[in-house]
Amino acid sequence: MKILYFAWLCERLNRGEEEVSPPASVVTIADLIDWLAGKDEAFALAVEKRSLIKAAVDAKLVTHGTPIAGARVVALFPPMTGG
Amino acid sequence: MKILYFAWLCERLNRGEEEVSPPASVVTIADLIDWLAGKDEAFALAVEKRSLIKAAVDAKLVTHGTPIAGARVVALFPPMTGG
Amino acid sequence: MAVRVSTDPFDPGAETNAFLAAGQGAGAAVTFTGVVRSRPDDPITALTLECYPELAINQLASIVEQATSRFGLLAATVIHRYGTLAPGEPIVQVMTLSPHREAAFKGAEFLMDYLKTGAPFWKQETGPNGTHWVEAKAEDDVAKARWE
Amino acid sequence: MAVRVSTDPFDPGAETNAFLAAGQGAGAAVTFTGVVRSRPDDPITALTLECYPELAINQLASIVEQATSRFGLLAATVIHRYGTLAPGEPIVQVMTLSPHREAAFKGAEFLMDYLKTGAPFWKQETGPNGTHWVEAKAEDDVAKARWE
Repeated sequence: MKILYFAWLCERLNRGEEEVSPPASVVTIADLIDWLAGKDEAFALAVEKRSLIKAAVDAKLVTHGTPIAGARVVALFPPMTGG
Repeated sequence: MKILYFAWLCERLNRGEEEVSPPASVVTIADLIDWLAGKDEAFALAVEKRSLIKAAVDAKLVTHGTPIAGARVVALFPPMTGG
Repeated sequence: MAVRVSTDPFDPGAETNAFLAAGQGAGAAVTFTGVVRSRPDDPITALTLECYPELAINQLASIVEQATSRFGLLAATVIHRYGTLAPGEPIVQVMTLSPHREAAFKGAEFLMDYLKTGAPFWKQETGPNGTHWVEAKAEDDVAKARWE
Repeated sequence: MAVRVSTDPFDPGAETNAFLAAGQGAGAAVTFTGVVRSRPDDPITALTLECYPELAINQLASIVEQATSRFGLLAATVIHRYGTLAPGEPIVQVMTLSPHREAAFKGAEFLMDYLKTGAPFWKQETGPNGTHWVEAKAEDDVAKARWE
């Protein structure tokens, strides 16, 4: 599974994307964030305020409760500031 | 004093403007309309529904209660339908 | 000038670009363009607008001034044509500029609602069944009343 | 296409004219243009927008579809730039077309309110004191919430 990071999340992690293989116990976006935080202190600090982290699965906006089964690309990013 | 007529008022009177010299008893726009109606049956019929007649004095929008003393040009016309 | 009343056609996009160019530094611009409408179920071949230009300029200038102060606009322009227009031709354009989008939107709506019933233009439609004066719409009075 | 996301500059007036030309027969068109702002008290030298284009296109298409059905629009277009822009350059433009002006105004406001918080763009301002990410504004959530 590919993970994309945008804006200050990308900046603080110092990477725009990575390939990961989460275990079967990682079911939702929330689980994925917890699992990534457990592996990487920079990530854990960046996502400390979970409400500031938004997610998309295969280019569709989702919530933290959305399952990630079958996802090819998960994107994690801060609140959007377009327009 | 010059009077201008617009839109269907102009059409029904068959004239776009005329010169009139109302007597001193004609104080307001309402008086002027009454006085013109007394002189001309076509006008009386056209302005029967007084609320459909709007007025301007010297290119400023006014109400029927506005005095016409000193006016050079009075305009009478139906509700506006611009935009 | 912020108000223009003319029988000449105008180019909506060119007007918007000129308005934007004059307003460097502002964030939000709204353009409303009103176009002569012709529906298949109610076709018209021409729309003729009569105008009292001196009063139109006074009224539009006053409306622009009200909108500018009420919504804190940085700029506002009204262009209104009269004479005989064909379907698809632009009749009216209002443009507003503001640091914030809400004021730009509200200012443009206010300008349109006020000029509909407050600017001395009278529309006459020509269609297959002849020519008739367009009646004033009660909904336009309602639209204006919501700002009062 | 009704949604365009690109690093290329766009011409606001030319876009409005193309939009109007495609919409013959409709009466009311609203264009909103958002421009890179630079105020004397808070000058910026550049605005950089990061974008996730695949998600942006999906989100904008969904927002356009919602606006179109909710307000009965005849047409709606959103253009959004990303990359590095200078003050005065257009960032975003939304255009709506409707038989009636109220729907055109409401549709354009809805599009702007939804895309502010729902389209994956992230703004970074560069000024005399360096570069920083623009924070999401609570007022943008409030603006969106009024449609719910």
